[in-house]
Amino acid sequence: MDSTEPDGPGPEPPGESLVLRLEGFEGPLDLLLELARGQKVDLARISILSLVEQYLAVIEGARRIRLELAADWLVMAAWLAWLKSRLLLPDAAAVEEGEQAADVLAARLRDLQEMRRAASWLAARPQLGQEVFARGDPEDFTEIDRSRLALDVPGLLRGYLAAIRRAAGHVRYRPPALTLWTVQEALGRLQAMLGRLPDWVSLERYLPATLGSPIERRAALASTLVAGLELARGGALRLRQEAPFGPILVGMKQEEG
Amino acid sequence: MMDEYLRLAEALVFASAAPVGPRALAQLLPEDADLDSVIAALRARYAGSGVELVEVAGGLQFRTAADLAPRLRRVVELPRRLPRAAMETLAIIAYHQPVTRPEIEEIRGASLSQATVDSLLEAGLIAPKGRKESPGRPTLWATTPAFLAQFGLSGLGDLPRREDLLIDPPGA
Amino acid sequence: MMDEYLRLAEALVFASAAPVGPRALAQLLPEDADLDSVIAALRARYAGSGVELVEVAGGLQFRTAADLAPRLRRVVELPRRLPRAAMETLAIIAYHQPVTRPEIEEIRGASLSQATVDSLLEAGLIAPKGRKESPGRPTLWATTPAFLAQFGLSGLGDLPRREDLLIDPPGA
Repeated sequence: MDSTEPDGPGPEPPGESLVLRLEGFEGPLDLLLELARGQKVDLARISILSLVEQYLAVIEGARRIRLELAADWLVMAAWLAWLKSRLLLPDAAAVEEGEQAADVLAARLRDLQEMRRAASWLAARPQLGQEVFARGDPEDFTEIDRSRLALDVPGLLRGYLAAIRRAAGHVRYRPPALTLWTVQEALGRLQAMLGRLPDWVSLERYLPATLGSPIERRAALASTLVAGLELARGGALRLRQEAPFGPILVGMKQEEG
Repeated sequence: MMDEYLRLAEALVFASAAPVGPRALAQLLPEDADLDSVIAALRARYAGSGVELVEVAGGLQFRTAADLAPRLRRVVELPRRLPRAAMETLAIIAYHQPVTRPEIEEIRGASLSQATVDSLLEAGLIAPKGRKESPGRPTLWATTPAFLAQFGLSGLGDLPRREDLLIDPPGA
Repeated sequence: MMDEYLRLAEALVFASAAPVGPRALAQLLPEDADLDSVIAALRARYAGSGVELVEVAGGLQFRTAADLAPRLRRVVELPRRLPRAAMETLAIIAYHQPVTRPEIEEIRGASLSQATVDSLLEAGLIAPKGRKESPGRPTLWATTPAFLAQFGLSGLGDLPRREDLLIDPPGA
């Protein structure tokens, strides 16, 4: 085997050793080619019949030692057994059929052998990055000029629409603000109204009339009460409640004396 | 055939991805090789050619002769796109000019970064156009003639009307 | 000082890690330059040196001289060699392209493993080239320019003729 041949099983005489190394072959065709090479003749003149016998012997040997064989090995064995029977039959038509099949097999072996040689030829060439090396540190004189802007009106319009739509999408739901009557406002209103209403009227009379909802009225009542208590503390008015949960009444501050 | 050491040194410096230091060279050449004279011979071989042997940080390197660089240079134009935020801002200025920064932010529904304003200013697409007579007197922004030229517009009137663009105004 | 055209051609090819096509060279040199004689002069300048000018994949490339490989391999980091199955598959694709996977398997008499296809694809040596108009429309495979560059071929025509492969086994 020449040194440029791809690594593979060497051309050993077929026999037990070959049987044990079946796994080293890539398939039945690979083994057949190896056996043919063993004949040491031009592939065009190999004896197909002896090749068939050698293959069948190897398969038989493998079975004897109960080696698990993949289906394609057995399919090839069956086909070769058929081929052998054709070639040996005393029937001229059968022999012709067998010879045609043998030619096909020989051609396949030649094709494979050619491609093996082609692979060897390639492998023997100095390969870039293996035997020969290109410039390791290439220089690039290409200058990328990014100074220009790629602008077009459709892009501008897309941008405008995207901005407007997004802004619209960003408007969050805000519940309408409650107009709560603050203590400050209640204080101001109480002070302004003191003296304009008769003594001991209900605190509710001091609420602004504009308040609509019950919740606003209750909030206003609360702030007005706080404001009233504040004013009562300073003596500016008096508050009176005659029964629990009864109306709160507002009176003028007591006149001195 | 050139001197064997010279050939080896030449090949190594050529094939290396990084500058070749004296240690790598010494590793390659037999012990009896005189490194300095090999380097000197290599430099002489390339002197005046299109390629020069130069000494850079840490070792030797081939570089194309500096005087040839302008001839070898190939400029590839790769126009860049404006980032989305810049394009949107530009569009808003185009349609609402003159417009203040807070107004742009209000329309976009997002804050406007200084980098975006700067990029548009740098590209000459927008320019300040006076100040708004309102508290703080904010700058008013408008598009420039360069803006029209870049977009191939003869005037702002070439832009589609807002009504045609926003057939179904959002938020309405 | 060398001839100016020679220097320019040298610099251009030297600067590039990939083969430089004749068009790029013609673009660089003035119209009156005789490309062939410039290339011949450049080849002569590098003949016998550690770096050689070769014609691969339809272009010019500088490469280290093949005879220096054993010495260089010791100091340069190498990618893994392709295994036998991959080399055979590559040879079959090179000679039968465009070819389908079942056709490759038929010729090899063995199934094609995914690892083999992956290794060839990863090395950029093969590429899909359309689909065969037959049942199942299997992908057709072909070799790439990188295949030519890897094996130092200027074109597929540099491959030995099939007949010659059997008569004259290489290295025998």
